[in-house]
Amino acid sequence: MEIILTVLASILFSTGIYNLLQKQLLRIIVGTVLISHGAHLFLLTMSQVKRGAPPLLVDDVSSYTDPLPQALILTAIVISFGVTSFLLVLAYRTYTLNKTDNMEEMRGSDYD
Amino acid sequence: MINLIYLPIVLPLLASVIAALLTKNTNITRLFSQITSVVFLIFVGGLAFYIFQNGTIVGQAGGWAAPYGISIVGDPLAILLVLTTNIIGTAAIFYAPKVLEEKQERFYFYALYFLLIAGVSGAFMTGDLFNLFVFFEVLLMASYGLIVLGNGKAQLRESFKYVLFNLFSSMLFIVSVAYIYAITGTVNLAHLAERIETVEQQGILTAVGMILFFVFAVKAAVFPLYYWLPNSYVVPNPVVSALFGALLTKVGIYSIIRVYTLIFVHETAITHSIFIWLAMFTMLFGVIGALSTHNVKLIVTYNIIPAVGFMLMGIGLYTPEAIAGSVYYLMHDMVIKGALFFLIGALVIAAGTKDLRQMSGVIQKYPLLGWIFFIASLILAGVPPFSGFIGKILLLEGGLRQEEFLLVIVALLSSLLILLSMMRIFVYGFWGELMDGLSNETKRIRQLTIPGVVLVGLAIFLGIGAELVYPQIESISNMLYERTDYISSVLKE
Amino acid sequence: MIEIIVSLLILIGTFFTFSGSLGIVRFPDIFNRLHAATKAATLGVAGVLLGAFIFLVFDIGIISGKLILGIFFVLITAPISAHMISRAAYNSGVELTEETRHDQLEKDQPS
Amino acid sequence: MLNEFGNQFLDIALWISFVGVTLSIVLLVYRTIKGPTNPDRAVALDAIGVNMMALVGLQAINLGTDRLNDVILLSGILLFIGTIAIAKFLEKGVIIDRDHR
Amino acid sequence: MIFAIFAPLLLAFIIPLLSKWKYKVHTGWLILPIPFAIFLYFLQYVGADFQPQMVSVDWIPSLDIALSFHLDGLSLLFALLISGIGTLVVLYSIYYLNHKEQLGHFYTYLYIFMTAMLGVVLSDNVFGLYAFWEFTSISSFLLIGYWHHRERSRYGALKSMLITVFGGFSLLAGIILLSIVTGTTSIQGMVEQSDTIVNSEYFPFILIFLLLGAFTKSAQFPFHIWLPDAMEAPTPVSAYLHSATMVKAGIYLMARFSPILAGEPYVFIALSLFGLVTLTWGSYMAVRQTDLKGILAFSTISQLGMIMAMLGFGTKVALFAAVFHILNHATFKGSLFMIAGIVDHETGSRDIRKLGGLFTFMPISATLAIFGTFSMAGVPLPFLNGFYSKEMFFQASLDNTASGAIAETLVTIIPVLAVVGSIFTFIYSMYLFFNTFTGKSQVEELPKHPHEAPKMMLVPPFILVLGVLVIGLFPTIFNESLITHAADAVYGGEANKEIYFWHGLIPAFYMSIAVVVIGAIMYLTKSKWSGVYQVLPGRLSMNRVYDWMVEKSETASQRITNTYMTGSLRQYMVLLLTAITVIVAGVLIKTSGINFDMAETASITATEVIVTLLIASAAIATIFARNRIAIILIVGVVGYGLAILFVLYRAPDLALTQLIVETVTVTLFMLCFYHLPNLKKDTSSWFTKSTNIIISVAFGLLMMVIGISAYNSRSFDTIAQYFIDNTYKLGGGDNMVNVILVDFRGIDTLFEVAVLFGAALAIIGMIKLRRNKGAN
Amino acid sequence: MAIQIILNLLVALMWMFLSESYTTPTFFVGYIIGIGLLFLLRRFLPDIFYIVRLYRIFKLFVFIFIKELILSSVNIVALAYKPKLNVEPGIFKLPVELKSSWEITLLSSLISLTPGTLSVAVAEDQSSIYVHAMDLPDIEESINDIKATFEKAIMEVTR
Ligand code: NA
Ligand code: NA
Repeated sequence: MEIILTVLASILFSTGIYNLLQKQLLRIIVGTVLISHGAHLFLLTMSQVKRGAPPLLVDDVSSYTDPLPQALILTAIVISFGVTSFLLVLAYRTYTLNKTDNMEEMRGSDYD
Repeated sequence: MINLIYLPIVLPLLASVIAALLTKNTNITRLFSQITSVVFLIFVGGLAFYIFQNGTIVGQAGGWAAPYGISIVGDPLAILLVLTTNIIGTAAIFYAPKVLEEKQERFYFYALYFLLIAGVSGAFMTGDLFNLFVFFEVLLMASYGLIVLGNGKAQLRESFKYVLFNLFSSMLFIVSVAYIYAITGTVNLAHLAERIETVEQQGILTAVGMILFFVFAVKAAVFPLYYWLPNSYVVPNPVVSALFGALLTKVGIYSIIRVYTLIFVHETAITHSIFIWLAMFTMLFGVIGALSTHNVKLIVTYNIIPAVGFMLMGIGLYTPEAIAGSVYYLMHDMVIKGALFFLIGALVIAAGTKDLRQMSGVIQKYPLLGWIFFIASLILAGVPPFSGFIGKILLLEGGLRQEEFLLVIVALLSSLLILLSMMRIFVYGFWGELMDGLSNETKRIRQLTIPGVVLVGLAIFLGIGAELVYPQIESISNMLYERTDYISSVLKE
Repeated sequence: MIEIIVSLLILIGTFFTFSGSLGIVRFPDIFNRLHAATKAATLGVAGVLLGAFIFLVFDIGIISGKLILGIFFVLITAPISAHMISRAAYNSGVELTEETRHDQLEKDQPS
Repeated sequence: MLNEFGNQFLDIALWISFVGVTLSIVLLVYRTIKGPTNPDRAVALDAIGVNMMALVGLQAINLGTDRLNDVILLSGILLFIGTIAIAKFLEKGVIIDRDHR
Repeated sequence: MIFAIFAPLLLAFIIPLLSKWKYKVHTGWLILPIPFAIFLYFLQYVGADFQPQMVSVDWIPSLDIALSFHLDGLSLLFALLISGIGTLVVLYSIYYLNHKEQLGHFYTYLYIFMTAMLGVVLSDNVFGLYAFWEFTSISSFLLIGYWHHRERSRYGALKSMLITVFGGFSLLAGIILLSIVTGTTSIQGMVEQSDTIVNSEYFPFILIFLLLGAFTKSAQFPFHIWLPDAMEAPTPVSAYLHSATMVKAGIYLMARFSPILAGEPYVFIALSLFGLVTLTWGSYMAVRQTDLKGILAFSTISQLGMIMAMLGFGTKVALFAAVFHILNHATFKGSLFMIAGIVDHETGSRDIRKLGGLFTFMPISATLAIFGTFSMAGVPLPFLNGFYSKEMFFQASLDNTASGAIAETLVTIIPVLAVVGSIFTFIYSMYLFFNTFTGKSQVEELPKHPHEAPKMMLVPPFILVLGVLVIGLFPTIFNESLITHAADAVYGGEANKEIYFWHGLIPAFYMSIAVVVIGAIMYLTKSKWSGVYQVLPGRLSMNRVYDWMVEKSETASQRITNTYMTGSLRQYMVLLLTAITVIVAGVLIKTSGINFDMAETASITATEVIVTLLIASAAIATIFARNRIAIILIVGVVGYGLAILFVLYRAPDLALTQLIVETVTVTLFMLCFYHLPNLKKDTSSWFTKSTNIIISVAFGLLMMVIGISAYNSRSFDTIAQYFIDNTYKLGGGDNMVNVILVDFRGIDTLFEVAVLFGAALAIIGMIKLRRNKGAN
Repeated sequence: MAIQIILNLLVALMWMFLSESYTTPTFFVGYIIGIGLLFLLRRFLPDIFYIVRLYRIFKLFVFIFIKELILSSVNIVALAYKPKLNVEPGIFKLPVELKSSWEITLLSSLISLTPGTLSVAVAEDQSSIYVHAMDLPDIEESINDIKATFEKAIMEVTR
């Protein structure tokens, strides 16, 4: 299963990068979101999935899924969320000031 | 004493929250920030002194022993950089009120500043790979907030690119952590070093290490990953540019130093020789960029890149003296880049333009600014007896000992071109007939010059007083090279 | 015994859920799809969750308030959601399927 | 005996249900991607959410844990909020009514 | 001694304070005693029984960098020149520079230079030497740019700095290599190990690096081009730096390392070749000049070439002659510069086409000039010191022996070049004197009416000319007390040589005579030759090369930078991704890191596969989406799908968080993108599209290969068991993930919240600042 | 109704306070005591006893709502598998007597859950609801159907 998940995470990366290479702000941000999903998935995948119960202590269970990557992903998800939120607002403001959502039209060599 | 080790990270965070709450009266926020940063500086200075005297302090957060909890490692290297950070930060805090609009100050410059300091200090001190990611995000988030401060058109445009690049490298960071955890089952740096040593960094680890290198290299602005840097450092407010120029790329370089002297040291023939090539190109292309523009701020910004090349050079050479050179250069470059950005900010305000072709004769009205800029340029180019010189000797010596003649020649050539790029500003901007439209705010310009003066003074001290500093750097580089001190300090039972 | 009840509940739930989705795919326009979504899917999930509730009660002896609350919540919110979407769809001028016979709303509020 | 049969039966039922719900989600994804209109996508997405709740319910039975109940409840709440938000957005273009509008 | 070296520097810092009184007393008077005192200080060492001295102060002992000063004959000679001529120059400048100018700056630079130059010639530590060396370049830069409102001054200043600092950096590499090879940073220590150095595999590098340093500083062809432009400096500066002292630093360096280098075939070839070419070229160019200072500048270049060549010959007589000529050149060239300055000062022009017949107006200056120019020309008269060293030069040029094709050819050419160069030297010397002071006067053409300079202004050139004469008349005194010691130091042993006016009818004498005769004929028939002087340089001019390089450095760097710094996010990303992919893949292959030996993997269930497929298809669908709401919702599908995976993989906490985050993210997406344009069809070219596809697929593949290999290369147990064992016991909770988050890794969580806090601040800031900015 | 619930809760809390035990069982005991007290005092209260109303709500929910839900679902499911959809969808206007907006919301929700109908919009004057039906052979019959079941039940609960 891990192999399939790795493939999935890679697909998320590929599609994310493809979107990232586009011109429109929305696609670019979608790209970053996909990439971050991919990254989180990698973290999950790399910790032997499905070995044992959820990492919640129960009396008669002795084998648990590795809880550490889950904690790490949790942190990463929240952080990605913060960054994505910021990026969204930034995209909006960038659009309103630059009057375009096309990154190729925002090459720019003026520095205000 | 051990618990004090958390304070350089936690206190700025606290200060950030307080500064965010104090938005009603900007004067109070300003005063609070100034006092706080001075207090931090004194505290960190004391802590650094203690660590230099008594050796590494390791805090195991929450009392959980490494590698299970997060270790905060106050080794001499980390505390040295934290100290430098606080010095530059304090200078920036006193510089800020003169260049920021009151609204920018009110809308969280100070809070974001303290957050940045917390992130930077945390990145320097953490002993945990994933925690390093978290601190990277903290400092990046603060930098995102700072870079958009002011909301200019070009500013937002470049900020967007800046955020994307960093976001991408952050994601790559997570993936590297995932890979590393898959192979080694741990994220503690010291534990990683220990475990990887036992398997002698087999092939896949080297590849993963390279990805991690690129993660840091994007932030450090190593060739060919620095494209985002020049424009995004030019657009923000001068004080923000100064903080970025002095601190941000350095965190990347620090991370490369840390990881590539502690963990991935078993395939140096492959990894470190790649670094040498990259270092060479970084120096060359950086300085070529600096020569390509008439925008004075951009010139200084581009000059960040060859400096990164120098530091990478030391890592690539991987000998104790070359590492010492990198560390010395790192510390020196933080100080001098801060100073240069402060001074360039003052110059731009004084001249009312960033275009070198439109300014001349500034020194006639602002001699202090001119001369300090002149000295700073010499320091940057590594002219003795200033701080850049010491790092440069060590690096060149390392390069020559390893018979990397091409590298040495490129390094020297880029030093020369750095000097050329800076002297063009001096010769065509400061010298010449007194220009029209030079600012009359002599008092403000003088105030803007002072932080630069202080930092340049420090850089001069780091050169002339090198004997007071160098033995520390030497012992740091030996510790880095030997690795055992770090590992045993963190993993002690 | 309990297992069999639970099994039946989840099988029925799954059946409804699946059918709802099939409806969403097959039905010709947004309103018809909404019928499928609001009814079959909602009932289906309620069935499955009820199964889970019963299973938890008898298998590990936990009466899960959250689960009950969840079931209620789905039931209560499904029609509201559907209403909101249909209103939005209509107001934003989504085309009705050609077979639509009457449209009194169109007559009353020509847009 | 009955117990054993029950357990086996439950296992099979779970398996069938997992597959069924998953297939159902696949159908919905098709609709989400295909559209053709945004309300269609919103419906499909909402239904995906509902199906997800079912899936989580199944997993809860599968693992015999009550820890997933939070997920179920929260899914329900978020789904509702999300759908309302999307619907309002589709209708007016803004999710949160601004004062000056 | 240390005080003597640093006194000017200390004073330099005080000068700005002193210059507050500048309107009452000329600043120069206040500071004049210092160089004189230094001169006297060094003068006390002069004598037949001089013994080398060593003083040392630690600077950075850890790096073996010290301020150690070694006073031997060579240093003493230079120290005397620096302080002696320095005194005269300061005196001269008092009359030359108007007290309304920024004298504080002028003297500050000059005194910094004085310390730097003393440091160069006295340092024993190579790094100390290097530090002072760079400071001579910097202070020279400042002095050349003293009148920085002039474009030419700025141009000249930058040029001199670039070229000399370039040489400085090269020198740095050389001395580092030297210190690596010898393990010492002391020059004396290195001299003791000259065999080690010469036999080291690094020797060619050392040589090249040192030569570059010396050649640039001493204006050797083709690095001489900065010197003529340095004439933009005030004339006292030219007299001091660009004739007597700084330009001799390169000579000094070669002389200093002569005990190591002399006699080495490559050294012989390089120094004599470059020296003679410089001599010839410089003197040839000097003839073409019309500016007095231009003539002197090229003259200096050619004289430096001559000294360099003699250092290259490396024979006893050559080295002696070199040292002797250093002294002689300083005297006559210094005086000539000062007189040129006087002429400029009193007539307002330095153009020999306008000047002429000034003898009647400025008799004293003219008289002084006679001695200077004739000494420079090497006219065989017993009271002109220039002749002595010139004849020794001829003698030395004949004495060379060498083996190897190049060296042998060189040996035969050397005397010819020596004579040719000297002929030109003779000619321009004549120009210099006769065109200025004799002939028809064109007073009406001049900006000022010429008259004799104030007496005190004539004192410095007078003293120097006196030096010319005294050395010429009493060479032995100077020889025994000073020159011999210097020559010893250069030779690295006893280099005793007697100085006589008359050696008999030796070849050198014939050469001198030939120079005078041919030179005189050529000067007298000058109009016929003028064409010749215009032929050579033309396009060849090294200046053009420099200008071309500086301009190219700008335009080429602009072009290079513009090719990749396009501001296009896509291009940056493409470059970045390509770099990462190529290098990492390379490393992966090189280290044979690919590992597809399947480790134990978890079982596969249909649901998981289907959910995976659905996430993948949704992800791929984002590429084809043509509608902004659609793409947002499809991203939502990916996110919710991930939440399902988290449930399936026993991560309830993750699923919860993912759900909340996904919902809020989708909402935010909607909020922010409502006002933005809808998605457009990708109209980019086929090439762009395929590049995008290749890069994204390649990067994904790389991630996948590494991921699978990493998974299969698991080498250790994870640290997870500790958390499982201790969650309840130590952490006091039963949800391991929660316990890890809030306890084991509490710092992560604290700063994760800090990131959100920062995001909130940034967002609020962005919105608030916009509102406050008003509605523009 | 709200005031009764609050009173009941207050009684429960008072009970917990008096018995100095803040556990769930104590709360339940207190709550039951509160119900008892409210029942005794019901004639002094402005509204009908709220337990009665709760019962009616329960009835509305369980018996009508669930029943209709199941029926409509079966209907839909049947349609979903039909190879060819031969339905006549349409939108009709349903006049309502209900006044308050939450009543209308409830009604429109219930309409959405009934077989074959789905509320699309509420008229601006809140006098009628526009309903989409999947198969609309006879508008009048549909209107009467809804009025007879849901509107009545809602009025029973609220009035
Ligand atoms: Na991130
Ligand atoms: Na996300």
